[in-house]
Formats: sequence, C-alpha cells, structure tokens
Amino acid sequence: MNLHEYQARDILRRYGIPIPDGDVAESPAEARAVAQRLGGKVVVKAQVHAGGRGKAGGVQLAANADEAAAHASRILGMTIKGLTVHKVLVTPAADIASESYVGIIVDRASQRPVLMVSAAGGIDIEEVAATTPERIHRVAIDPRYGLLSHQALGLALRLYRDVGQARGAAGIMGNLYAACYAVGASLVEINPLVATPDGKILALDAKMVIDDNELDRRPEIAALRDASAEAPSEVQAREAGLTFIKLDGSVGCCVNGAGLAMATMDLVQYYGGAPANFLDIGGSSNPQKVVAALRIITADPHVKAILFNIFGGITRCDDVANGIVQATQQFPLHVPLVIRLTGTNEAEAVRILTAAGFSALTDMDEAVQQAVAQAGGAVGGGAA
Amino acid sequence: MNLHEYQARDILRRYGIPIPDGDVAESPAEARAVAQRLGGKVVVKAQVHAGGRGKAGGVQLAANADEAAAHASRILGMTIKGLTVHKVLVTPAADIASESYVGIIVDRASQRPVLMVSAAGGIDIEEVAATTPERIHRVAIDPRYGLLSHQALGLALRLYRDVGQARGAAGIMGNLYAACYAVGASLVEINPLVATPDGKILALDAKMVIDDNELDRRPEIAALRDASAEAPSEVQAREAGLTFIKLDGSVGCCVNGAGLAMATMDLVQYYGGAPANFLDIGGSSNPQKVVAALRIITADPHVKAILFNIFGGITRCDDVANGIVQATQQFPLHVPLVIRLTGTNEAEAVRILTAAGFSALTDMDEAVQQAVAQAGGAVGGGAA
Amino acid sequence: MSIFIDQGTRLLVQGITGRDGSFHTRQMIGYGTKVVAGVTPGKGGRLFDGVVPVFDTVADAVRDTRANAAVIYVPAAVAASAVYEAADAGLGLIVCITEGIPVLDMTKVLPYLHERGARLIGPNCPGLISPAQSKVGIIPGNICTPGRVGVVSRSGTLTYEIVHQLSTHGFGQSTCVGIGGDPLIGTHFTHCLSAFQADPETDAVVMIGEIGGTDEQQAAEFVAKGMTKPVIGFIAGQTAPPGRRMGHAGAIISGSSGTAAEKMAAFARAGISVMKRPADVAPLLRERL
Amino acid sequence: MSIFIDQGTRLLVQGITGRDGSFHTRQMIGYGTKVVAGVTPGKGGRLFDGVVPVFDTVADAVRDTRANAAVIYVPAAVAASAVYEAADAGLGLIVCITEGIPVLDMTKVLPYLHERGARLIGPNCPGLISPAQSKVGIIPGNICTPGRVGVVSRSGTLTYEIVHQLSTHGFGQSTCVGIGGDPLIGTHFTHCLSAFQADPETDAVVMIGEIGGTDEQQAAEFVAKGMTKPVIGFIAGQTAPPGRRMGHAGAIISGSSGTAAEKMAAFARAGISVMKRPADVAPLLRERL
Repeated sequence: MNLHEYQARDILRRYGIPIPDGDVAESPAEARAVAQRLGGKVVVKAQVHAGGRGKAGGVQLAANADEAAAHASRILGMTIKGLTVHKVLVTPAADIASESYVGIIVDRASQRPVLMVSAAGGIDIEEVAATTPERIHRVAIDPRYGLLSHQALGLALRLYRDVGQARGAAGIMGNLYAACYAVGASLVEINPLVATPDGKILALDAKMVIDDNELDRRPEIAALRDASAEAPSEVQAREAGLTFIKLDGSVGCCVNGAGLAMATMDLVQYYGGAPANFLDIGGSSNPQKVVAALRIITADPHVKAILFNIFGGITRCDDVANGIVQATQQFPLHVPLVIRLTGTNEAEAVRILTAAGFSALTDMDEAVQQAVAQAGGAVGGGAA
Repeated sequence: MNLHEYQARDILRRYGIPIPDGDVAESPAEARAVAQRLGGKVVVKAQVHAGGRGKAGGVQLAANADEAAAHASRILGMTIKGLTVHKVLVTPAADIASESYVGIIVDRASQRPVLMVSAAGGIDIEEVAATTPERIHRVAIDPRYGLLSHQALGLALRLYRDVGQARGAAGIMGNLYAACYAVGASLVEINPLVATPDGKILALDAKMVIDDNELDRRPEIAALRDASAEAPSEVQAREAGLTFIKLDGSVGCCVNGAGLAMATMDLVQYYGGAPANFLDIGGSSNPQKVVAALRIITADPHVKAILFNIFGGITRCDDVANGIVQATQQFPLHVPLVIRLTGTNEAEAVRILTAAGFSALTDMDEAVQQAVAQAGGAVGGGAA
Repeated sequence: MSIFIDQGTRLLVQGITGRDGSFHTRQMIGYGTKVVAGVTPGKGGRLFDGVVPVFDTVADAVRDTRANAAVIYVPAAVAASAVYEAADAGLGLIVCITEGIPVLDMTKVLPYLHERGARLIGPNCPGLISPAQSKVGIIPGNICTPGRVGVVSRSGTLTYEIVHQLSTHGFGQSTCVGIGGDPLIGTHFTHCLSAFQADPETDAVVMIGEIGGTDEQQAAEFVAKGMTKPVIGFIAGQTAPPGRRMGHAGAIISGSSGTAAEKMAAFARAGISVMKRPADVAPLLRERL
Repeated sequence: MSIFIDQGTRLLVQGITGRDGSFHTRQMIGYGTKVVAGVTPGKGGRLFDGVVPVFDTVADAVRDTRANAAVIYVPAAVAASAVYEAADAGLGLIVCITEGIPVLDMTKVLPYLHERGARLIGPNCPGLISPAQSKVGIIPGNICTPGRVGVVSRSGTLTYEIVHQLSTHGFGQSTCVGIGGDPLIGTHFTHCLSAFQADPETDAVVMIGEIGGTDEQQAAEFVAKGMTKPVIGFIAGQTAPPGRRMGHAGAIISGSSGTAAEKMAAFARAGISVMKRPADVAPLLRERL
C-alpha cells in the first residue's frame, strides 16, 4: 500500500526525523490558510500515488498565500498518470545547500533490508543507479542487530564531510530504519535529504510503501489507505478479496492463482489476443468472489469476451461454477463466456454449468483460443 | 539501582502488563484517600529497598480506609534492615486463584537474559530454586531475536492449563522482556503473577533493578532514584563518583580499583583487623575524590585508623597525595593515617606527602599491618 | 528416490485442527504421507481423526513421535512464530503453506533457520510431493504420477497445470516442489536444482519461474555451471506491464532484470529449453531426453 | 612467545584523539607496541603525534594499514558501537578498556563477535601485555618483565600488585591478561588458560579471580581436566558481605557458588595452589616450578 507524502512525513516525524512544517489541503482556500500560517514562500505539491508529478506540473513554488491558492486550484483535480489529485501538501520553501538520497528497501538477493544513500539526491535515483552506480553507497542491515551506528555513520560520511552533519544524517538513518520495522514498510525513501545553508539536516520529501501483509496487525496504518487515490475497479476488487489490475485488451480473464493468471494472459497474447486485465480470485473459491469478479470485468466496456481458467486444487470448481450461475442471475454479461475448469470437483462443476446452459472446456489452450476468437480474433502479431 | 515496587508497577503498566489499580502514599491521610478512592479491602505495602518486608510487618491487609490509614501510620517510619520506610503503596486486595513467579535476569553463564517461571509463586523464589529446582522452568532468550512467542507460550503452559490464561501469561512475558530492554533492567520479577477466580492474569507485585550503566542514557529512569531510601554515606559516595560500602570494622580503607580494594580488606582481616568499609576511588585520580573519600570515612565513629592503598596506573599517586593534603587542610582527621603508594608519579607523591608531614610506604603488607596495629591491634582470630 | 521428502518423512502438522490444516491432513494421510503428529496449543492430548496425536508444542511432539518434518497451515498472524517453533525443536524440513507473512518478519526468520541448518520451503507455497511416496502441502495428488522428472516452481496453480501436462503425456515426476512466490523464501531454485542434479532417480528438471527478482537468472547460472541434466524452463508474466503488481508480492519488476524477456534470455543462454506456453513442456522434454 | 599479542600485533586505536586514548597511545608506542592507525570520526586524514595516521572509520584504517587488532578507549556511550565496528572490519582481536557498557548491550555484542570469530578482551579491563613485545591497554609497562609466567585476572590494580610481586621476585611474564570484571565479557579464564597451556614459552599460570559468578569454578574444572602446567590462584573478596556490590558489577554473590570460600575450595580441588594474600605468589610459584 502506497502512502501519500504527507502521511509518510507524519510517520517519519513521529520517529524523530526532522521534517519542515506544512499541512495538507483539499481546497485552494485551505491551501491559502496553510500558506498564511507558514508565512513566506511555500511549495504546493500534489499528493498522488504516481511518480513524475513534478514533470506533470504537480509541484509549484508560490511566493505568497494567494499564489499558493492559485497553484492549489490548478493542481487539485489535475490527472497524473490516470489518477486524480484530491490533496496538496503546502510546505515552506527550504533554503538548500545540498541534496542527498536515503532509502531502505528489502533486498531479495541478500534477504535483508538494504540502506542506500547517494550524494546525488533530489533527482530520480533509479537514473543514478543506472548511469552512475558508483554514486550509490549501500549496506545490508542484519535485522538481528538492527542498523549499527558505525554502519550509519560510515554511509553518512559519504554524504557530509562535516562530522556533525554526518552524525545528524546517521541519526536520521537510524530513525528511518526503526520506522521501517515499526510500520511495516517495504520501502522508505527520503529524497531529497537536504543540508540547509546553516548546516541543519532535514527530510524534504518522503515516500513510503507498506507491505500489504502488515496491514492486518497494524490497523492504524491500514486506516491511512486513501481509496480516492486509487482506480475504483481496483478498490472494488480489493474489497472483494481479489487481485485485479486493469489492462488495455479485450479478453477479460478470471483465473485462480497469480502464476496461472499471468500464464493465461501470456497465452491470450500468444494466440493473438490481448488481455483486458489480470484477475486472481485467490485460493479459496467463495462463489461471491466469482460474482464480484464478473461484476468488475463486465464493467469494462472494452471487454469483448470473458475467459475463466480454473485449475482446482484448494479452489473447488463447483464453487466457481455456482458463482458464474449466480452472477448471470444478478446482471447480464453482454459478452460471450469461455469456461475452462479442471481439478477438484470438476464433474460437479460441469453438471452445474450445463444445467445453466453453459458449456465447459478442460484444455487451457483450447479455451484461450476460443476466447480470443470470440473477442474478435487476433489483434495482429500473434504466434498461432 | 533498585526501583520501588510502585515505580516498577508504573513501568510494567506502561508496557502493557495488567496491574491492579493503586497509588503511593507518604502519610496516613494520603493512604486513607487512596483507600477511599479504591473502595473495599486494600493492602498497604512498605516501599523499601529490602527483602523480607512482609515478615517485618511491612505489608498489611486493611478492611477499610480507616484501617489503611492506621496501618500506614504504623508502617511509615518503620525501619526494615536498617532502611527507613518513607512511602507505602495502597492497592486493592485481589481475589487470588493461583500464584506464579515470572522473572528475567541476565545470566552470566549463558550470556543471555533468562526467563524463569514457576507455578510456585508468591513465596521466596530462591527458596524454591534451592529446594525444588524442578519447579522452576527457564529459557535462555537469544536477544538477536527477542523472546519468541512459542518460547513464552511453552513456559506459560507450565503455569496454566487453560490456553487462554497461558496466552495471557505469555503476552505478559513478552511485555516484561520488552520492558527489560527498554528501561535497561538487569532484573525484573513479577511475584506473584496471579490468576483471579474469574480467570484474569494480573501482576500483583513487581521488582526491578536497573543496570547502573544504563542510567546515563536514560535520564527518565535515573530520575526515579530515591536517595531517601538509601544509606546517606552511600548516596554521598555515589555523588562524588566513589563506590562505597559501609562495614562494621575499625580500619577505614581507601583504595583504587575494586579488586585491589577487596584484596586490601582481605589482608586487613588476614592481619587480624576488621575493615570499616569498601571504598574504590576508581581509575581517575581527581584530588577532590580523595577529599570526598576522607570525608566519608572520617564520618564513621568506629574508624580508628585510615589505610590508603594506591597502585598507580591510570591513577596518579601525586593526585592522591594532593587530595590527602587538601583534605587535612579542610577538616581534622582525628585518627592515624597509613599511606601506601606505588606506581605512576610515586616519587612526586612522596615529596608532597613528606612536605606535609606524612610518611608513605611502598609495600602493601607492611602498610596493612601498620594500619591494623594503629587501629588497636588484632581483633582476634587473625592469621599473622 | 526423490528430493527433500520420501517414505521416511515423518510429518508433523502445525495447525492440524484448523480448517485448512484438518482438510489437508486428511488429504495427505489419504495420499500415504506418514503424518505422525499435530500441534495446536491447548489441544494437546487429543487424537486427530482418532489416529494422529495432537500436542501443545512442537517440542513435545518431536520428543514423543520423532517427527522429522513440519508443515504449517496456521493463520498468517502466527505463521512466522510457527516456523521459529519448528526450527527451535530441531526439525530439518519446514514447509510453510501460509500466505501473508510480512516480509520484514522473514528477514529475521531466515537467519534463524540458517543458524540451525533447517530447510524452509515457502512461505506462501503449495508444498511438495514425491509421487507415490509422500505429499507435504496442498498439491493435488491425483494430477501427479511417479517418474523421473523433477519440477520446481514459484507458482501454485500454474505448477498444477504443468504437472498435469507432464502426467498426461507420460512424464512421471520424482518430486514437485513449489518454492513460493514471496520476495523472501527459504528454498530457492538453485537449492532444488542442486538436489535434483544429485538425485539418481531424476533425469530432467522443469523449472517454472515468473517476473520479479533475479532468482531465475541465478538458477540459469547454476545450470550453466553445475548441471548435466536437461532443464526445461517457463516464465509467467510476459504480458505483465512494468511496475505493476501481479498478485505475488514477488512479481514487482525491479529494473529490466526482473522482466520475463530478460529471464527467458538468461535461460536460453544457459542451455535451458524455454517453453512459450505450458503445453510446450512435453514436446521439449521429449527433445531433451 | 606469548598469547594473543606479540611483535606481529599491528594495533589500531579507537578513540585515539580522546584524553585517555591519546595518553595511552603514547604509552603503548613508548613501550614498543606497533600502533599503525587511529580512528576518530571526523578526524580522518590527520596524523596523531605526527606519526600515526588517523581515519574516520575502522574499515578505512584496516584497508590502508593492515591493522590486526584494536584497542578501544572511547566513552561508554559509544563503546559497544566501537566493538561492532572493529568486528565488522574483520579484526580478530578487540580489547575494550572502556568501563560502563550496559550488560544488555553486551548480550548482543557477544554473539556478533562469535559469528565473526573475533576475540574480545574486556570490556572494563586493563588490557594485556606481552613484556618486551607488545602492550595493548593500560597495564603499566614498568612493572612487567619478560619471562615464562602467564597471568590472567578479572581485576585491574590487583593484577598490577601481583605482577609487581612476580617481577620483584624474579618471575618474568609471558603475557598478562586482564579479562575485566563485568558480568558479560568476551574472554574468560578458560580461554586464557587454554592459550597458556598451548604456549611453549609459558611454564606456569597465575590466575586472579574474585567473588561473583562461576568463572573461577569453570576454570578450576578446566585446570583439573586439561592443564599440565602449574596454576597458582587468588580470590579477592573473602571479607565481602554477601549480597552487596563491591564496585564490579560482577561481584554480586549469587547463591553460595559466588563466594570466595567456594571458589578457593574449587581451586584447591583442582590442584591449583591457592594464595592467601598477594605476597604469597612468589613462594607458591617457587614451590611448583
């Protein structure tokens, strides 16, 4: 789960990281009020779960409160990478002597959280990693001992020659690590970490991604979810216990298991079609989930055919069949349905579907080919 | 540093351990007020850094607020093992179905904190350890991982058959461990941990010893020190940076280093004398510390002679000599002084002492023998 | 023969009285797995289905039954704790089916296992099966047939699909291992490949990867350097858009190294036959055997 | 020869620019110790006393100077961190003079060292000296003479007293080790006894213990089982009242096992000659050699 910058700032501040003042605003009037309270120049920043908001015009400097309101009025409602901006953060414009990057991410290769820093902060760190990897310094943290002071100071001395500033930055790294485990973050970044002309070290921007698996045990963090900042179909899917990602094709896919779901999409493309979505109904096979899945898929006007691909293990094929039948009783599908089911309770599922007027296949390739054909055939460039 | 029960209770409550209500009182009137607020039967408990307060009459059950005030009036001012009671804790008298013991101590042998539990709680746990060691169950905690849930639950199931109660107790153990590291305790005990007739698990009494080395970095814990509950001479010594323990003999000892101080006391006894104290002036040799040491030693009317035994390493003999001279300028000693000095800056020290009219020895045995003689000779049973 | 489990596997089920645990324990017993003990705190002393003794703790169960492997079906909130308990009791093989263990918990669980020399399979995996010998986890027994092809996969149902293809086309399996789709897992492709290479009754290996991470590239390196047996590979997620999650937390594309194209190229360079679709597995195996 | 340090010891001083660090660095250099580097964060690039290069980090220092041992003089608040840093940089011998490290910190420091195979001496110890070869710590060099008696002690100034007795009576020392008086320390009597037993240039060992803990009893057991060289022992604290602290956190009597009487009895049972007072050391040694 992505947090907004203003939420990440609040968390980091709570863990002792120095962060400039500021507040979130949902209207130009609120933005003006925050700017007035802060006084002086402010920055108005779009709060949206998408990178590149600066390039999209979502970050603006304002000389006074009126300008802040004007910027807010332009930024609020703006669409960045398909997501609408509903909130802006208004903060004082800081004087900056230098900009660094500090981030912690769990690294699959070392199986540890890795602390990364670079004196080349303030810009796209992936760009730095790709072009000048020697400018990124890192240390794998042994979580049995936590981030050790000398590790933090060793990295901080790569950012600041002044040992006082380095100790300040090392302290921030220690707090960042503590925050990471305390809130269950799979990624935390401060970019930029700035030194002000008078030598203070401050976190000017913060990014935090929470591991979804942490949310059950951290209700206070789960409560930070901002559904208005996500695509409505994905919110709907999550609430139904489904994993759904909208794509651009015409073959709606409903599959059990992420790997099989990806392989199904790949096979749709292999046979010349284009998947309209990724949708994993998960291990359990509550018929209501199937109904919810069909409701989400059919809401997409680009879908021309729907493909079910179920390999029953924990998932019971009869549950899926019942879900399909219930859905068609509740709302019209408008598009053809190709159903492939095999495994646990397959015979019962076929009986249920046949009774309701559907036919069912057992071969995956055959089902995908039929679905592609029903969706209007190959879109060009297919393999078969 | 020992904490009072009421202080330990506050800390454990802050770490989520269920503890009955109650409050500390410094007068019978305050005790009456607390008892009134609590209602019903209460227990009035002396807050003193000494074991065996129950046997000494320092714990009393009161049927109502008036009785509580009466008990408080008897307990306040009482002397238990040489320490005066200045505070009582008033708590509700709990209904008890069973009493257990839970404690965490850092174990030198395993070099780890060890969690110990026994279903034989409520009584002297050292007695249980000595007579029925099989009734104590323990697990060494790997601090790299902390107390693991299954370890706590495994021990808790030794205390409670009911899994709900066991989970409650396991949760308390987890919180106790967290509190231990959070406040820097070298010992924490809940004795008794009780199950109430309705199945709740509560900590009825709490004992906590803080590692003195933790106090510098934990000012909020250091602030809990109750100097009124300690012997005045030891408070005075601690404030001067000395380690001092009052004993019953007549030879006042002033030594640098704990090991040499103990060996000096042993040698006093070997030559038939009796040490009046343990006093370690520590590694550094600020003359002011020597002045403070002499002030404390001479305050003891039983001291008949004072023995200095200094082996200069980090400690500079000339600093010690200067301290002795300064002290004699500030207050009279009234008793003979035997000085043994060797090592760093020994010659300079001898010069200073000689100029001030003192003589100095270099042999430890000779100095101890002289001091014993000056204090009035062997007290009987000596070796030499 | 087989890898990791065989007829000598004496299995302990953590969470045996739960909904999933009881269902799959019956499936495993039905398949012939020697389930010697179950653990559910507070239910010690009972018998599951009248045959399997239930204990309060894993330590008690191991002491009384000489169990040598554990499978975990407990809820996500207590799954990491269950892994610690199994490792602490000295079990050498721990299979964690449970999905949803926070990745930061795994950063501590893995060194704990490593210190004790215990092998964890999973978490968030379907477990493993050595057909006709032992089944530990949830892979449907009826799709497997005994034979000489090893299968290792990051996926669940996609594995079933490919095993189904193998069985249908006459290729029995020595062992099928689902290593799980989480970012941090206990057993990687390389461990399984190494075990299959050493197993005299495995002739070839089918490896099923997906987008995200670099496990497949490391596996390819291992195959190029250390394997003499033929390997057939598949990567799911060729159509996944970059930077989006595809259900598995593991399927986050990190730079170009996590893409399907990069992984398939690494496979090809290492001499691994690359499937374009699940149905390719049997024809490719036929070519290589 | 000697144990732990000799002429090949290339010493790095953590806290070299501090008050204690600079004083004792000069003492060590004066004694002939090869001090190759110092570390004080923020002072990297300077030269201490015009000769010893100072670095910001231990890792930098080790890389540039091939230091193989560290001695720590930093304040208590950062001493545990200094030990971690030295171990992380791969140093095999770390001598921590600093007093006042919280015992709970040590519960984590010790396994960290153990994982890396590093030997810690101390904390809260005077260090060690191999007379005429190398001195690491604060033991006054002038009281020591080269020779064939090993000394190991939990105490500081009491050690000096006994070493002084040895030197005065013609018994030179191979190595004198102060292991420190804290409850949790890195190197115990047994480690030193084992090293002295293996050192061809040590003929006898003097062991100086005190009340508290059971280290002396373990040492006695080790002597009884594994030592052929004569051992002379002393226990400080015979007059200490039970249950009171005597300055060293270690000197808390825990049950009867920590008393001086119990320890002296254990020594006697193990064939260790027991001194009644420091001045007994030379006569007893003369008896045994």
